[in-house]
Amino acid sequence: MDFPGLAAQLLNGVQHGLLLFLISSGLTLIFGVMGVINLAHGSLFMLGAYLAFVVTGMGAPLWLALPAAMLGGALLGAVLERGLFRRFYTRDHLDQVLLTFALILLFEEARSLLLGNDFHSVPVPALLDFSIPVTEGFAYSAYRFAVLAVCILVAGLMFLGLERTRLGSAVRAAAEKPEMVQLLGLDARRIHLVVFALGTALAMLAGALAAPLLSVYPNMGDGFLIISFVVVVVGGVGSVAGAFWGALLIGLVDTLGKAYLPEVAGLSIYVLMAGVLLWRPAGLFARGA
Amino acid sequence: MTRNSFTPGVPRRALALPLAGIAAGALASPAIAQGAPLRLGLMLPFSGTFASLGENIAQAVELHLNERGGRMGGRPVQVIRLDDESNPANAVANVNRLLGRDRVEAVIGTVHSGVVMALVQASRERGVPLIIPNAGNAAATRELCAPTIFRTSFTNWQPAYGMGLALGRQGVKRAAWITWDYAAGNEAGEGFRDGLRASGGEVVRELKLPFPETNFQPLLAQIPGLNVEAVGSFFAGGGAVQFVREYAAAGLRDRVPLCGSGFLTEGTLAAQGAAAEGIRTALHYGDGLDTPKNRAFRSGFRERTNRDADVYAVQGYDAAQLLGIGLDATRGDPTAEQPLARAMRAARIDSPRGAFTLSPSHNPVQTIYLREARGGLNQVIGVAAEALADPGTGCRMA
Amino acid sequence: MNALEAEGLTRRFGGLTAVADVSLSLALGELHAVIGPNGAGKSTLVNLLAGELRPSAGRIRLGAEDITAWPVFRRARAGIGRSFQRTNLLREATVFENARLAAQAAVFAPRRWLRAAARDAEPIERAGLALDRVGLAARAALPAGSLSHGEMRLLEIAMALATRPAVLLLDEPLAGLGPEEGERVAALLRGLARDHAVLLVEHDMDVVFAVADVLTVMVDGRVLERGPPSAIRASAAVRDAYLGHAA
Amino acid sequence: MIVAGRRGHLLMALAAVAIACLPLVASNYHLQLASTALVAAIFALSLQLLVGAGGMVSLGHAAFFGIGAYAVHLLPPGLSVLLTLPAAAGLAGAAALLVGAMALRTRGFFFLMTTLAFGQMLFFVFHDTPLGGGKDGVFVTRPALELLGFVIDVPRRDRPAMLLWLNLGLLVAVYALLAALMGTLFGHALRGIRANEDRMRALGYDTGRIKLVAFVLAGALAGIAGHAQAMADAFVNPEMLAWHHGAEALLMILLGGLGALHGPILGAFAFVGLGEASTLITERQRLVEGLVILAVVLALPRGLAGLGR
Repeated sequence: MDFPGLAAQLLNGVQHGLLLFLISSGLTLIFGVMGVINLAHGSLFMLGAYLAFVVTGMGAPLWLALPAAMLGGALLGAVLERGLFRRFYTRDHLDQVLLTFALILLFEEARSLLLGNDFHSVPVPALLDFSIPVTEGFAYSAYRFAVLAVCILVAGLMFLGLERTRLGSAVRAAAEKPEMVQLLGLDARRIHLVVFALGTALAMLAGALAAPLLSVYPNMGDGFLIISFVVVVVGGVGSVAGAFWGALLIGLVDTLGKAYLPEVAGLSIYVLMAGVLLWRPAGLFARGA
Repeated sequence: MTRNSFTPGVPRRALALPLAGIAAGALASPAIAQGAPLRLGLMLPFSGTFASLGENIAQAVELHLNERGGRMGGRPVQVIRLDDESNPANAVANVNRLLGRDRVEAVIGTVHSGVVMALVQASRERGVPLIIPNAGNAAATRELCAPTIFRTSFTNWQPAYGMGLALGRQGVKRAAWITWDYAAGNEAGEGFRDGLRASGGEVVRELKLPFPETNFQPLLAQIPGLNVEAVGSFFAGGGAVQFVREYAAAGLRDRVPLCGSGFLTEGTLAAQGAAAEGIRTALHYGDGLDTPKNRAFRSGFRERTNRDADVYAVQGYDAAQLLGIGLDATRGDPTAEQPLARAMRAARIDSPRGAFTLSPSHNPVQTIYLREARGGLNQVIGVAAEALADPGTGCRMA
Repeated sequence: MNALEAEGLTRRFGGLTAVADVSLSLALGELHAVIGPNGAGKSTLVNLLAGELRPSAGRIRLGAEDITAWPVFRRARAGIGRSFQRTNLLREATVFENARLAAQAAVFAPRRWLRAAARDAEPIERAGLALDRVGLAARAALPAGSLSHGEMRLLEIAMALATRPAVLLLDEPLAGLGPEEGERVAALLRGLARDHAVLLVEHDMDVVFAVADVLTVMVDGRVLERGPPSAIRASAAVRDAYLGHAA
Repeated sequence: MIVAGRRGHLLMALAAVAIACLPLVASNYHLQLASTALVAAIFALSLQLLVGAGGMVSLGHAAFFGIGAYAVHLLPPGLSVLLTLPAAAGLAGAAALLVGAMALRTRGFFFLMTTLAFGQMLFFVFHDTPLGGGKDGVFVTRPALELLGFVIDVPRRDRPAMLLWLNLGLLVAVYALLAALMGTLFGHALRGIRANEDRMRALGYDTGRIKLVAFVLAGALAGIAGHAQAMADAFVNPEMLAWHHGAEALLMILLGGLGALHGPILGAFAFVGLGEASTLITERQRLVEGLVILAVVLALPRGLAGLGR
């Protein structure tokens, strides 16, 4: 194993993991606070990516797409929460699963109607359209470094917000022990709205960020949905810190597996998940486990 | 051969149930009365990722039909389209629809190599003539070949073989191969290796990632350490766009030239932009083929659709030509299996790509061109392999 | 011989010690009540004995067997029946079905899994007896969710009884009952103690002092005092720590 | 979960007789369609054992269906169906044992995520490794239809009728098995777990073991459905294992009504019928499917079975 190659692979793994964190943190918060699994979370990622495609397609720079994805995501999340999810918190699991499954189908269909089914590439912003050599003979695109930076920034802001603000600590309390909300006399409806909007915004931001790296294509969210589930199971439900470390771990295992053990790479993260379930069924980073 | 039997190869007492009178004869042989329209099924993707391919194939089929006055073997042809969405999960159901509900007598289809398997099976079991206008999975004209199955496109092996051959002739001794880990990618990899070996080179490493992932970084990061003179690849569509761009962004383009099966740059050059400039690929068609047949075909297609023809349209056009030859020989009877197959097998197709014949396993024996991406076109710059046939390994016609 | 015996039971939650070094024994024919202010660790103690929680230290014996590491269901099968502080029923099933499920648990060995439930007379009979004993026989066909609060508490006890336990752990069976219903349950408790070893956690002091043979007073997770009702009533320490501000 | 009473069973027997008589009137195409619905019904019934009876919403159930189908590919060709069918059920059941042993360490939505992930893992095994024969799927040789030493050989044009009867027989058998199971002590315990697992444990039920047995049985029955599909198509492909396929079975359960054992059968026929009808109107299958689900979860939470009440 050559060392410079390993350095590049580690960089890949961290970058992949941080992107996973943006997606799975929303998933784990929504699940922790409301007890709902949103199967359409991957489709929101897909919507974010297509939003970046549309924005850049109109000639606007990509960095405009990022706030647009955040705002659009927050709005969409709020609408979904108010219009649909709110009625389903107390319903049977089966109903919730099928509701969000239906959303996947409808989001995909809307995407197909409005934007077609083609694979589209999204240009890297001109400012970042150059490569930085990281090892002898291998360069890393500046945009990938920018994605790394944005992910770290967002993760930092999230931790600050959760630790330092009143609303943040209420959300944290709600995610760890949903019954705390009532005990503390918090406004559950408001917390639900905020959490759902935030989770949706993060998923769409991740999509917009990833669009130049992955291109946009139908059903692109499906793979990310499942890998996010693995992150949440490994990290522990309801814990943002768990999602962070879980995402980094999965990103690294997945990337290094593909590079060095390609025959079994597809299975590596599932084997990891099985191991975690046997060893610590509540997740590696769950509190009180 | 075991088709048409519910119990293949079990040498016990057979008990034939007298069901014939009970089951309604849904598939009774069609009336071939002269003049009754021939129901031709076009099972193609008209929605989904490959919709534009399906549409071009269908348009080209109809273009040729028009040239023939809408008749084959003396019978008017009624075209029945069925959208398979390139969704293998629904493939069997869609084939049943086309053959059972719509009762088509011959099929041209399809693009997706998974969906085509259901058509291949139906053709083997029910004897319906099938012409494959795109899907390049080798099996259809190797171990699963059948007298009623023909192909007017390629096997994945063919273009990649041409590319490998051309690369070795340029003096490349060591090359890597990078692809999605699925049948098409692996069959192309086999062709690339065979071609390169035939001209004195060697594939030293195969890099693969699961289909259809686009996280190429873990693979690209390994290339500098391999000490190769060229990288061959098989990607198509959006994956090809992303791959070519990342290859350039990783700083590899100027150090290790990228080449591949023609689909790497087919229909994707606009999206790939400067990153694709200079990439060499091999395919059975290309831009700048200046033959009368090609000129006529392209202008006819443009007139009909307002679009430029592409390799898919050529394949569709030739599928219609081939079926026409077969039906002319049987005076419009698609159930005359033997004469139909004989006539099609012996045909010489005057294709826009250059004339071709069919191999014993019913796959084109064709010229593979070497092309270079220049200014948004896949300019033909030479011939990679002349009259190349797929090995047809494992094909035993019943 | 003591039916259930706990020795040095301790349970910590992070920095908090909910139960500290509690020893306790239950004997057949004896009703042992545990009292103490809110947060004294009574429910934690019940959960430790039933197996819902694992002790941080200490041992539990059922008869001659050490059951400290046994899971809930194994203890239940071995003869520990319990009722819950918060009513915990199969609300959509009928009263009878609730009791029958409890009775079936006792005969539910893998080789009998495929027995047709309708033909298994013994659990049906035992479910009927249990309902009779708590006085719910007339309500047998109603959905459990439609019972009054008091009746649900009685059903809780009936279910515990139907499993044919030697030991009964009853966590606040009178919680939320009116005086009349409370009297009914108190009478039932006295009867139960004749053929079971009963641990009773209860807030209603009048009932506790009326029915208990032995009382354990817990404060802050520790045993403060233990003895017959008369001795507890007379204890100055108990009065200071507990009865004082309860009164 | 309700098992239909005597009148319900009579109605279902009449329906079964009606389906058995279909070959007298329907075209082969419609016989194939009915067969599809029968196989879907077996699959949905097997999932109902988990969802309706045990309260375990699994999103990975299609994996066991797919393994049952792929068993036909993995076994040497030409074997009797009397061998391949139990083998398919056994393989699927064994896979369910492995997945269940892990996934059942979790509950509720956690369980759902874990089954989805493990199901997807099995999907990848058949999609990306040589074991499955590639993402495009593979042809299989149909197992020999052999009963009591006789090989039943039917001409191709009568095969749809034969398969229809075969699948009908399987469905009737699976339904009867589950109906009987619901009346056993095991069935009662399973229903108790769905209603209140904690309580059941406190009563002395080893709920983990009961759920695992149900999970394995459901997996084996899904394997039987998969085998039937492979038998009908003579073709297997990895999409059979995809989680969308499992979600469709959940939809059938919801369509038919969660509360009754016969619900999934109604649901499967409704699903296949709706799918077929919608192809006549629009190419956009996903739109139709999505809207149907929305309509059902918003307006008909008790499914079609709830309409009559």
